[in-house]
Amino acid sequence: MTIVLRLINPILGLIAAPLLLGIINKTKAGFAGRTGQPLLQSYYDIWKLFHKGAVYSRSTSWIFVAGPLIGLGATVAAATLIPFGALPALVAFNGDFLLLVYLFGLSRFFTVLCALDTGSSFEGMGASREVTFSALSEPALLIGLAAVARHTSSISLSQMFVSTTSDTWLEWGPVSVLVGLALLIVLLAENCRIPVDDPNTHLELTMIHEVMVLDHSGPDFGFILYAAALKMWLLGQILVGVAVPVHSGNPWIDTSASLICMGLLAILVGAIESSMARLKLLHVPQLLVGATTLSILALVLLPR
Amino acid sequence: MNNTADIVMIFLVLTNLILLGSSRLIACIRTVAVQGIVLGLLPLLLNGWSLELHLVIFSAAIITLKGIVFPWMLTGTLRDLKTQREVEPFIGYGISIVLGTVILMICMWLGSRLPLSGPATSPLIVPVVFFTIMSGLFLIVSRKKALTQVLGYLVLENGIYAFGVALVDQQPMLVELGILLDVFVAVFVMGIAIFHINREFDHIDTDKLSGLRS
Amino acid sequence: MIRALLLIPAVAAVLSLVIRNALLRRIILVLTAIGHTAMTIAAWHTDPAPLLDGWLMLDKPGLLFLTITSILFLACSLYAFGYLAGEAGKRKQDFEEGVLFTNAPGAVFCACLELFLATMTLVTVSRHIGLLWVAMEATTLASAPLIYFHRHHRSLEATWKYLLICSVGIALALLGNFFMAIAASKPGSEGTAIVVDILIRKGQTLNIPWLKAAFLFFLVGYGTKMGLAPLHTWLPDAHSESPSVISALLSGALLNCAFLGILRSYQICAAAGQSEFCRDLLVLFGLMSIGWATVFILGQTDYKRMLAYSSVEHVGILALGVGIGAGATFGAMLHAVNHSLTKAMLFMAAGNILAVYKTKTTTEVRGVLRVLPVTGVLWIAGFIAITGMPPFGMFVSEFTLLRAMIEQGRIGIAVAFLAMLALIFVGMSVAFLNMAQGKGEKELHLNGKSDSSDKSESVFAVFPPMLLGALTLMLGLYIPTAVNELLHGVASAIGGY
Amino acid sequence: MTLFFGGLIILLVGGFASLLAGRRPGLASSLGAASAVLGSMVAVIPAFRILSNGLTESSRLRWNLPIGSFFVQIDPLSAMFLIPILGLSAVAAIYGAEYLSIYREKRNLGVPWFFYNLLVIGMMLVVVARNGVLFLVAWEIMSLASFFLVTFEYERQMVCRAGCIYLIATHIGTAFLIVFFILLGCQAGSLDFDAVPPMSSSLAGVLFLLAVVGFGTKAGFMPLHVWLPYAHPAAPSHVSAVMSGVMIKTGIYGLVRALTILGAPPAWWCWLLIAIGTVSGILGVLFALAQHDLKRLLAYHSVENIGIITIGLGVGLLGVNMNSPTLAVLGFAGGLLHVVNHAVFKGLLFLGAGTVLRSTGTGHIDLLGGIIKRMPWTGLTFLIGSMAISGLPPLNGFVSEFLIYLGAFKAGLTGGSEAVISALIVIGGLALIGGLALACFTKAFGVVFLGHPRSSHAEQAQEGGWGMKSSLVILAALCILLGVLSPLVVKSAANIVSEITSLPLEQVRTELATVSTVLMYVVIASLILLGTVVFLIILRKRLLSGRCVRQAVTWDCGYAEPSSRMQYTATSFAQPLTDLFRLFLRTHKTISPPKGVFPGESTLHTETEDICERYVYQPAFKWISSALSGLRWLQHGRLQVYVLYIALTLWILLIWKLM
Repeated sequence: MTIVLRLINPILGLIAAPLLLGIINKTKAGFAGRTGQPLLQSYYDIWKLFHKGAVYSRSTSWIFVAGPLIGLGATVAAATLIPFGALPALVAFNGDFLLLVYLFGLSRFFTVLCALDTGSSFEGMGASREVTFSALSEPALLIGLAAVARHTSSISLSQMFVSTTSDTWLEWGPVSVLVGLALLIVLLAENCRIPVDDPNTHLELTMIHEVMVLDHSGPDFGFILYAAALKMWLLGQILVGVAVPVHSGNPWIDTSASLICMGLLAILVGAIESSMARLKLLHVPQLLVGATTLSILALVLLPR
Repeated sequence: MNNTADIVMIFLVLTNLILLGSSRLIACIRTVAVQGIVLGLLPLLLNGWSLELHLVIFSAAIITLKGIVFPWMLTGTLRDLKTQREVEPFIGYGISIVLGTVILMICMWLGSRLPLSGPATSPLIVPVVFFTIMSGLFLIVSRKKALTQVLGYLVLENGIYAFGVALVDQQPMLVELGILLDVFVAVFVMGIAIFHINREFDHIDTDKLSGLRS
Repeated sequence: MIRALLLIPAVAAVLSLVIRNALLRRIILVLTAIGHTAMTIAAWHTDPAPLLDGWLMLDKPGLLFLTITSILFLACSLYAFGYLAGEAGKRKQDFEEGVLFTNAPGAVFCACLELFLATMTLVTVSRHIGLLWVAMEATTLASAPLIYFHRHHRSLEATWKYLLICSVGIALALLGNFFMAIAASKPGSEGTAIVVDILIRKGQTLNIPWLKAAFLFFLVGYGTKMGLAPLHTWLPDAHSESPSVISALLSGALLNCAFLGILRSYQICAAAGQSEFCRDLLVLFGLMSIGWATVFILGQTDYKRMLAYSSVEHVGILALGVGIGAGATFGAMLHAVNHSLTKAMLFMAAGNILAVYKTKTTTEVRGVLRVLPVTGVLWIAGFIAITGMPPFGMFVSEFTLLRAMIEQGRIGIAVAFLAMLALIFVGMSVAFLNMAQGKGEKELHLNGKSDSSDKSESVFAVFPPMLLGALTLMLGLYIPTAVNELLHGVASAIGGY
Repeated sequence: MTLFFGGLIILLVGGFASLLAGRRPGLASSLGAASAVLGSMVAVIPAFRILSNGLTESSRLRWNLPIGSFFVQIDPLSAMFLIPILGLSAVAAIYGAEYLSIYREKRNLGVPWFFYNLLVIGMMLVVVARNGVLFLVAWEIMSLASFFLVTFEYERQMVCRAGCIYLIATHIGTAFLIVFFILLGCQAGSLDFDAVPPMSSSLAGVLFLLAVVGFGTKAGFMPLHVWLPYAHPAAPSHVSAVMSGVMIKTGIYGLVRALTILGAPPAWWCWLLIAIGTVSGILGVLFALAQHDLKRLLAYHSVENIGIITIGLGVGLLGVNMNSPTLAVLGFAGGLLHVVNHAVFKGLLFLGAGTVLRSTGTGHIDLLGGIIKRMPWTGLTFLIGSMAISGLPPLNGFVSEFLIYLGAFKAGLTGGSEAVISALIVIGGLALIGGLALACFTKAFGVVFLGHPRSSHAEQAQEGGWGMKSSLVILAALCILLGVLSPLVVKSAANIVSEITSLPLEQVRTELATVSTVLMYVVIASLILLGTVVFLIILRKRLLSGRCVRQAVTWDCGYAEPSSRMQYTATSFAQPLTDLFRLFLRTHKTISPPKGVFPGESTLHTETEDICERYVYQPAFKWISSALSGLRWLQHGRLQVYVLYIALTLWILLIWKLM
């Protein structure tokens, strides 16, 4: 029974992940005064890609094929580590978020390798940016989580979320704000949203994530899109879990509240995207270092 | 007999000062020779002309060696080398003498630091011996010619010798003669060396002998 | 037996002066060495009877240094056997300035070599310090012609400096003898023969100021000969200009003999309760020597001079060890053995290199390992040994020294010692490794040596250094019990353990 | 113990045999390799036994050296180091037998094999020696043997330089160790480790510093690491694998052994270790990122990993100091586990790099590319190695870093403010290191193995023979196994950790049990990952079945035929990060940019010197040598002056002493 219960959460994630992109796009359209693409557009895209053939560059090797699979696999595995609202994580243990971070690392590793495998200079460029920014965002994420861990005195995501209650806000409000901000920046950076990257630019020179997957096509590309959406969902879960502690005791309320918060988060991202422009690439590191300092502050400011 | 010893000592001091001051090599050689002869007589003097056999042999050996053989050898070399007969000092004669007197003072002080136990034959001995040694070294250091350095070595030797003869009770014959032999061979080899130096460098100025450095 | 030890080389010397046949002379030379070594080994088993009512006697320190001398001489004679065959009396081109020069006649060389051995033996066996002095001066005179074997002006200059500086020094040591006699003489009483044992027995009754003065004169006198800075000045010149085999003997055997002279006087002072006085001086001179060597080894461009300065360093270490006293004394004695073996080995290897590359400039020698495989290996091994790395003996001795220093809480000295050793290591490693490694063809051509004729390494050129290297390697891994006992005996004889 | 000595003797005999057989390369090579493998296999048996049953075996023989005694002892700690040493040596020997065969004509192959076996013997003795003199002798034998292996190709100027730097560095390090051991033995009178009495805290502090410097030079702590990036590229690849994989670990071993001897640690030791570890880790990976030579890059990664290990030790020490067993166990277990893991994957990577080097003839990353198609085995194994060293799950590299992370988080949870600070440093440091390592190895693997060949070197690449392939495969398999079986592996650390931390064994066992359950979950997650991937593979096959799958040129925004020159180079790949950290890297760029309407030849060349060498050591040595050469006038050849020296010395002494 418990296993089934525990399975709900990842499955929910797997199903609902692409929806976030839809919400974001809708929001942006709203800001732009367009009707915009339908909410479920990402589902359609993925479905379409799954039913296409594939074109491979001659310079690629088996790495290029393996990349998307492992990338998605890692993300799915990561999905089993995060609780959501009242839904427990499939596996919860001390330091599970470390595994989470490094699973993301695994998928990034292969995405980058695929990019380099094509031998295209643009994809190499994107890869180089990707590794640079992720190397900087990793400390921010981990230290931020350390702060959370310290003020919930637990080093397992499930524990953390359970023990972040509404009164943590009352007590450590500023700290939570700092952590929340840091996590938000990390979320934006990791998912290549504005202000770090512009997902729907059309100039390869300025892309980061998109340019890395230029040569993927068909199901592989579908996997990639899906993995991206899922990653967004997961980081969102963490942010929500830390920032919006709803523990009414009633599982339905909690879960639905969390779902709503995810929606709000998506809208927030959309708002950010349509309200501000993309940073110069040279300024992105400063943003990320800023995030790191935020989380360091959070960790240090915590009263002993 | 104290005074005899004193006389000898004073004589030594004078000869040293002469050496420091004299400019002609041949003169230096002769002075050293005289010094040697006096030293040879010293054992007999100290023992009040008691002609014991080994003493006689001994002083005879010294006199022949220091008074005759060495000067003869050195003059011989000097004759062979067709170089000018000046000493060629780094430090002028006048200053040399002044320095010599200064050194003499230091030596007096040193002598006072080393009190002789028992019936001191002469209070002058220790300082004078130090002075002789020092002036020998001074000759080596302050003169250019290899020959002068041999002379300096001889003076050094004389000083040490004077000390041995004057103060130390009889050393066994073997050692004495061994020492003499060594000195002899030393001077002999040095003579040869000087000969070669002259052949190689066409002079015996040792300031040219500084090719090997650091 | 002592008589035999003294007579064998002396007679041989006379023989080789009269014999005309060069080969026969060389054979005699080797035979002398073998006989001498045999007698020495015999002396290990039954300690020989004293001669001349105890003036000539072989005590433990004497035996130690006699053994070193004898072994070295054996190796050197073998080396010289091959060397002289190559250095026949033809006029040769001097490779530094291109002037022509001849060698000293082989007869003189052999005779002086054997005389040198005789005199050094006399140094080790004589207990009468006057006799010791005579022998010491004799070693100078016997070795001077050896240094002037290659008759060109640089070697002449070296010889002249050696002669004069050492003679002056030794003369001072003679004064030391007399002072010692004064110190020993009782007011009124008849004078005593200055034999070490008697003086030690008289111990407390000696006249302290004179004794101190005597030790100072001994230190300066024999220190000149031993090569303690700043009295060592003759040493680099003589070592670099003399034939390598002679350099090996000078630095392996002669320096030790001079050291023996200092040790004797130290024994007497210690008996008179003045050991502190002497040991401070020894420490001072030891450190000065090591420092001086450091200065001149770093960036030294002439590898034979570098070896010479390393000798200065190591006699400094000997003095330091005896000065530290206690456990360090043992270390110092062991170090004396190791240094002699290693340094002789290195000088022989240097001789082989010199013979092929025709230059003493470090930077002009490359690729010894390829051109002269065996010599190259010996060169590297010698480098490892001389810098006190395991598994060679010098590591053990230096380790013992350091241990004694630190146990006595003389941290400052220990640190300075280590620092200087490290600097010396840097200097030497750069020079040695660059010489051994690399291609080497270019350098050979550059020095006008492309013919492979004298690239072949003869047995006589490589076997003796191999032997010495093997010995010091053994001392690094396992010290035979007999040697260990002897070393401890010596150490206790000069007030350590 | 008998088996251990048996292995030792096999190695020794084999070494000498191959030295004697040097004239016949084939025979020498096979003799050396066979004896190395056999000896290691024999000697590793007792190590495993002792690690499992936790009993200590020792034997003490008389040794005719002053204060030396042949006192050897295998306790769990020694065993734990013996296993990687012997294992990697055996594998590398298999590899080397083939690797060296190209020198057949030029070289006497007996020599390298002799020194190889000597190196193994040295390392074995170092970890089992329990007497100062024995330890130092073994230590120097190890160093010298490795020196001779580094200078195997001694004709090349660069190799000579590397050897010289290595020798000087290791010698100076040893000087500190000599002082360390003497001081240690001072009270005891004997230099046996078990004879050391409890000492005052100040003395312990001095000893600790000496140990850090002395052992750190060998291990490659950051300011002392200068020799590493020279020695590893210079050595033959199987030797660099052994040196980087296990030899530098003897430094870590020495440090840990010193910690067991020195008694209770004060807090500053932990902070020092953590600081050193973090600095070494971050700077190491940064410099690795900036390198162009594959083996030099790997060498700098050794510095990084040594840093991680040191962080682990620091965390463990912190636990001992705060007497929080969990922390101690996590730290030490993580650090020591990383020792083993690093031995495996760094060995793998160096061997892979060796294969590349041997078949393409260059180690310059920007000249390679696309060789995974020509050497699939090497490619796959190198990929696994890269993933492991970047600490990606489910491979072994992740496990050890994971444990250290956990320790840091625990410290952050429980401890006071200074614990939080150190936790902060550790977490941030490890995170940064992880990210940068990922960047560095995507660069290394991606540019070397993927894309188009960038030069004729890369085009002529072909796969190594069976010897080389098999050793690569063995190590790669170990990377996976150590990762997947980590729950069992960590359990075996109980004896060691309790020996180091002197915690009761039972407590350590329970702590480790919890750790291993955590790791169990990690493995479960990894299995989920695996299952998903398998599912996706099937899915993809189903989806693509019956659809058209075409080959085409890479999409390059409309260029006609992309040439291999148009690929992104390693330099440009790393450029954003190197620019970001230019404060430390001080990369020199020499650019001739394209000019004019029809730009001609234009080049960019970057070079990154080591800051420590550039700004610390070189100036220091320059200064010393100039200062000393200022004294050379003292001996300028004038006889008179020399005699004056004598006279002055005499008179000064007389006046001074007779005052």
